[in-house]
Amino acid sequence: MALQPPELTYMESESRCDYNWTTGEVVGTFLAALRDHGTILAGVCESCGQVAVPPTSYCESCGSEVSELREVGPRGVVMSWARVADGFGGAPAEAPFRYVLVRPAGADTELLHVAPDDDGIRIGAAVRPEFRPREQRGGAITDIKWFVPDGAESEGL
Amino acid sequence: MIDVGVVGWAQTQHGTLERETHQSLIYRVVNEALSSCGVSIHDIDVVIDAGSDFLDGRGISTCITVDAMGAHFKEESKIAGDGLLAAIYAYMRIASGLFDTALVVAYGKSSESSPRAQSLLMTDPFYLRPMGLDATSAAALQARAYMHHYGVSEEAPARVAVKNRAAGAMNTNAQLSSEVTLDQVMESRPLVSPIRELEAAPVTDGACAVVMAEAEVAKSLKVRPAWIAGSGHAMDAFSPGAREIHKLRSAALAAAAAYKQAGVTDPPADLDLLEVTESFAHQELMLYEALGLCEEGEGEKLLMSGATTLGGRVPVNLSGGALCANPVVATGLVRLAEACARVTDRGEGDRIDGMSKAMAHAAGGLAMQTAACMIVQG
Amino acid sequence: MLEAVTPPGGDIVKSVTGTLDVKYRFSYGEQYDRFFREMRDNKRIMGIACPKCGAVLLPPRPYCGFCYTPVDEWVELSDEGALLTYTVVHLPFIGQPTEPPYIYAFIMLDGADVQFPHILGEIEAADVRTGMRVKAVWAEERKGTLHDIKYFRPV
Amino acid sequence: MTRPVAVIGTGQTKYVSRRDDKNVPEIVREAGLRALADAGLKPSDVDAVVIGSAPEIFEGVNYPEDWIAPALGMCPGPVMRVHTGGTVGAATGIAGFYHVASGIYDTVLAVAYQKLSDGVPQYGLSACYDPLWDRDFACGAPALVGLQSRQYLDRHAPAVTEEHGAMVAVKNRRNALLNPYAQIRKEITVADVMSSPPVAEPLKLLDCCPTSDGAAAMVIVSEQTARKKCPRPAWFAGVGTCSESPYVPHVDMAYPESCVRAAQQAYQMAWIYEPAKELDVAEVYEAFSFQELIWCEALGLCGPGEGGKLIESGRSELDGALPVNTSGGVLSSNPIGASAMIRQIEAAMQVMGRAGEHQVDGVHRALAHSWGGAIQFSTVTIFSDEI
Repeated sequence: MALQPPELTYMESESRCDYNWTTGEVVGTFLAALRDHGTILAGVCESCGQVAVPPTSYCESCGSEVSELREVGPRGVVMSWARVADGFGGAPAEAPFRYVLVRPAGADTELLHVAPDDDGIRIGAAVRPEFRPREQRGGAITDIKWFVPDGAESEGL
Repeated sequence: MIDVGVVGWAQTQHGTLERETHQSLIYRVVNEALSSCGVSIHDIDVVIDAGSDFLDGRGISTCITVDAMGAHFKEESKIAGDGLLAAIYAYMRIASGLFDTALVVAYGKSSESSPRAQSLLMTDPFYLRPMGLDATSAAALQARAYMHHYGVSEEAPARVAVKNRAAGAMNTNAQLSSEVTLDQVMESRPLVSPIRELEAAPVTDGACAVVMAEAEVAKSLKVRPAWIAGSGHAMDAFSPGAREIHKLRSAALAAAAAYKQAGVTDPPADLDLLEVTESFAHQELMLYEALGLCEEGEGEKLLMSGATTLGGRVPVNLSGGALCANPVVATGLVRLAEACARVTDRGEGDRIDGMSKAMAHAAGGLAMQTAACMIVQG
Repeated sequence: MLEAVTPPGGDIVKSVTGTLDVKYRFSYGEQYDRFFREMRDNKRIMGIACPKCGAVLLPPRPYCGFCYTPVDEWVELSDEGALLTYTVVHLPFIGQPTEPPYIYAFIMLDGADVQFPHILGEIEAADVRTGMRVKAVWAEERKGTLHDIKYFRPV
Repeated sequence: MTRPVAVIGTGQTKYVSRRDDKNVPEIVREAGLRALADAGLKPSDVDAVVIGSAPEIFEGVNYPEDWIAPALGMCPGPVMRVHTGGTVGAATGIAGFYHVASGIYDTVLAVAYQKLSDGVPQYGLSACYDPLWDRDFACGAPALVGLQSRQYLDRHAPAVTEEHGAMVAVKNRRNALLNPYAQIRKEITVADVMSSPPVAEPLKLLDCCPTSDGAAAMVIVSEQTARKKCPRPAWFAGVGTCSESPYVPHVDMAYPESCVRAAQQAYQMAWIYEPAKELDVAEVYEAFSFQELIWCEALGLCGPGEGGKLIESGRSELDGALPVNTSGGVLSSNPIGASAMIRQIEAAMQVMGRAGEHQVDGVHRALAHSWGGAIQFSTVTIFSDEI
């Protein structure tokens, strides 16, 4: 018997799975500080002294323990940015927006976050975090809504 | 150490291959690689493959591709990441003295899911995933930092695209086989600026296979082997903000290890060709610097000098590179196959004299967190 | 122990939740296309014969996994066969199209040399025996998947 | 021949159903640093890292090595991840062996892990099946091994019975009482197993492994470093892996050929002719109780169909002639990606004399086995106290 068209080309399928990731003490404390105090904590490496934000319990630079969390920022400097023009499902901001790498004052590394699509967001620009209202915070990196231009220019970049 | 030769290789036509399954793609490319060197699958001692479960949409994807690779009743192992890493592991296997021959297989069908979803899966659950950061955005942050740090002109990445697309136009396997002009690249749609559409690799389906053999076996075959002179691989910090994102520390380290093994002391003089993984055009400039072809910050100058173009002092990506075909997972192994074809003069394209030593490079992770390199000589 | 300059007021965030959702469109390819259209349109199960070892293979591939030889000779298989092995599944899990308990089985169809995976119906778990004869019960509405067979029933 | 390679240190985390104090990289770090401490080394002594884990869907992070390896203090440095399904822990140790055997590296840290509680394990396992073929009927690993166990039991009845599987579960849970890292440490009886609820018949709940969070690590070094750092290293004497396709004629789940071939290869390399006599302990990957009997047969530790007799005889008990799964086995702890390395670790510790309360006297040669995929990947590793 003749086979009917159409040909079978693609089988549609979906992988969908829920997760509940353990954060660990350092990540968990960092997220709680965002939520409860609106402060940004960095991890201090007990060996090389690198101040890393956001913190991990181990130093990504030398592999030693991070035994101290220290408040940094909230103001920081834009070290790089990228502009997203089109819709970008999964991002915490509506396009157009900018991704930024922000180095908060007192930190040696940069935090990845989003910023408005504002020409004030450029390399070397001073920015500050805008936190979501206390009741909207859930203990997540997105408790910072985004970084906005802080007016004053930074120097030395 | 035991000498190992790359004796056979093949790659598929790259593109959107909607009638190909993983199995049919793998079976074809393995057969072609075997026949390129006259080796039977039954003479292969070990198969090392590279794949990505998430890309394939199946856990332990090898469960149903192991037969396509000819690995039934064989030693077989899988590396997560680029096929060039699998090649390095296969090289270790033969160098151990316990195997005479190895088959390396890498494949990817990016058209079966969304590249954005795939690269979003590479983020950690706490800091990057809630930000929705994908590979293009991470590369855009890297591009901006690099260009700003060294005063690289806006046209420089576009010129890399022009160069590689011109080379790709001569590569029959390439997915994008038309030349583009500087204006076309500059006016192409911004993806995540500063990266434009024509400065980013296409979404590609494709596969690559490579056959390796220990020296005595390699010499007994009726083909000219490309001898492995050195290899290296390295990983940098995960957090983009914890790296010096305007530099490629992992690529520099991977290359340094390979150079040391191969006795390369002056890369631009000692190497005749490089095939690198530039998923985004600016990355080729960064790689010039990290791989020691020029001083830090002088990638654009090297490009403008014409040194990395066909006929230049140290051509890079005569195949057209990842910008002309990017079968993720296989992209780096394709670089190796291209390098081998050049140094043995067994390629399909025009003969280029004086190609005796070449390096293949593969990249992985967001904003090139990881790198692998292998040097081959004719 | 960790020293924080500003200890959080509340408990630390112990875990973060999220959902992974990736959509795929898997290529059927030449072999699955033919195989599933035969099931859908003709209620036929097809195998492919290896010209070298003579085995009739499932699922259809362009090669024999044993001989590594190209294969292209389609062979119609019976929709009846013998039960190779089986298990009564009680464990529920996400995405299961059949509610447990059900009987998952490997069936050696007459004419095939490789097992066919499916479920059994019209039989109590206690009555199932390895080696027993079973036959496909075809679905009325067929779409080109293994569900075009509802289940296998005892002969 | 290849140059001698040895394990000189091992590290494990306590296996639990949910580690809620540490995230994935932190668990891997815990095991890695313990292994280095056991070997008397620092992270900076490591030349390369090999990581192993099973399907990424378990934790929902692709290329997880990129996220995890920095926690081992190795970045920037060479990192490679092996991914072979259930065998991956062992394949990771074996990859570490080849890193050193190749002459390219001297000191390698091999780490394998899984944090199953972060995701949904049975969903992850079911996603291993071909979406165009059998995925809709699958039920993770239990259904697959249910088919295997039924085939095995039916072939050898009445010489092998469901009670023999229960006896394996009882033995291994008893051994686990002596292993501080084991997750399930509870004495059970054959009656408990037989009356536990069915999961995928003939498998009952107590015939099945748990799901665990945990990581395991080994330090693998050259002869020169081994002699300098360790009084009694566990030398890699034999290594074999074999893969097979589930879609070829004559697949035999009750006597898997890939296991037979992997064992032959390892025995040949280790100059072992009569494994049942020449081996002192064996750790086999019994995710489900009947599998211990199936693997013992395929590994040649007893004859085909003699698995029932083996467990009845007491030979495989901790004080028997050839103790099997002295650690308590996979039945007592199962962080999937690490499970196969835990077998290697137990075998290596037995040879090194560092197995603590579950140490068997006078171990010279120990075997570690693993399986993966649709019962189609096998590895066998043999450690010896001499080169």
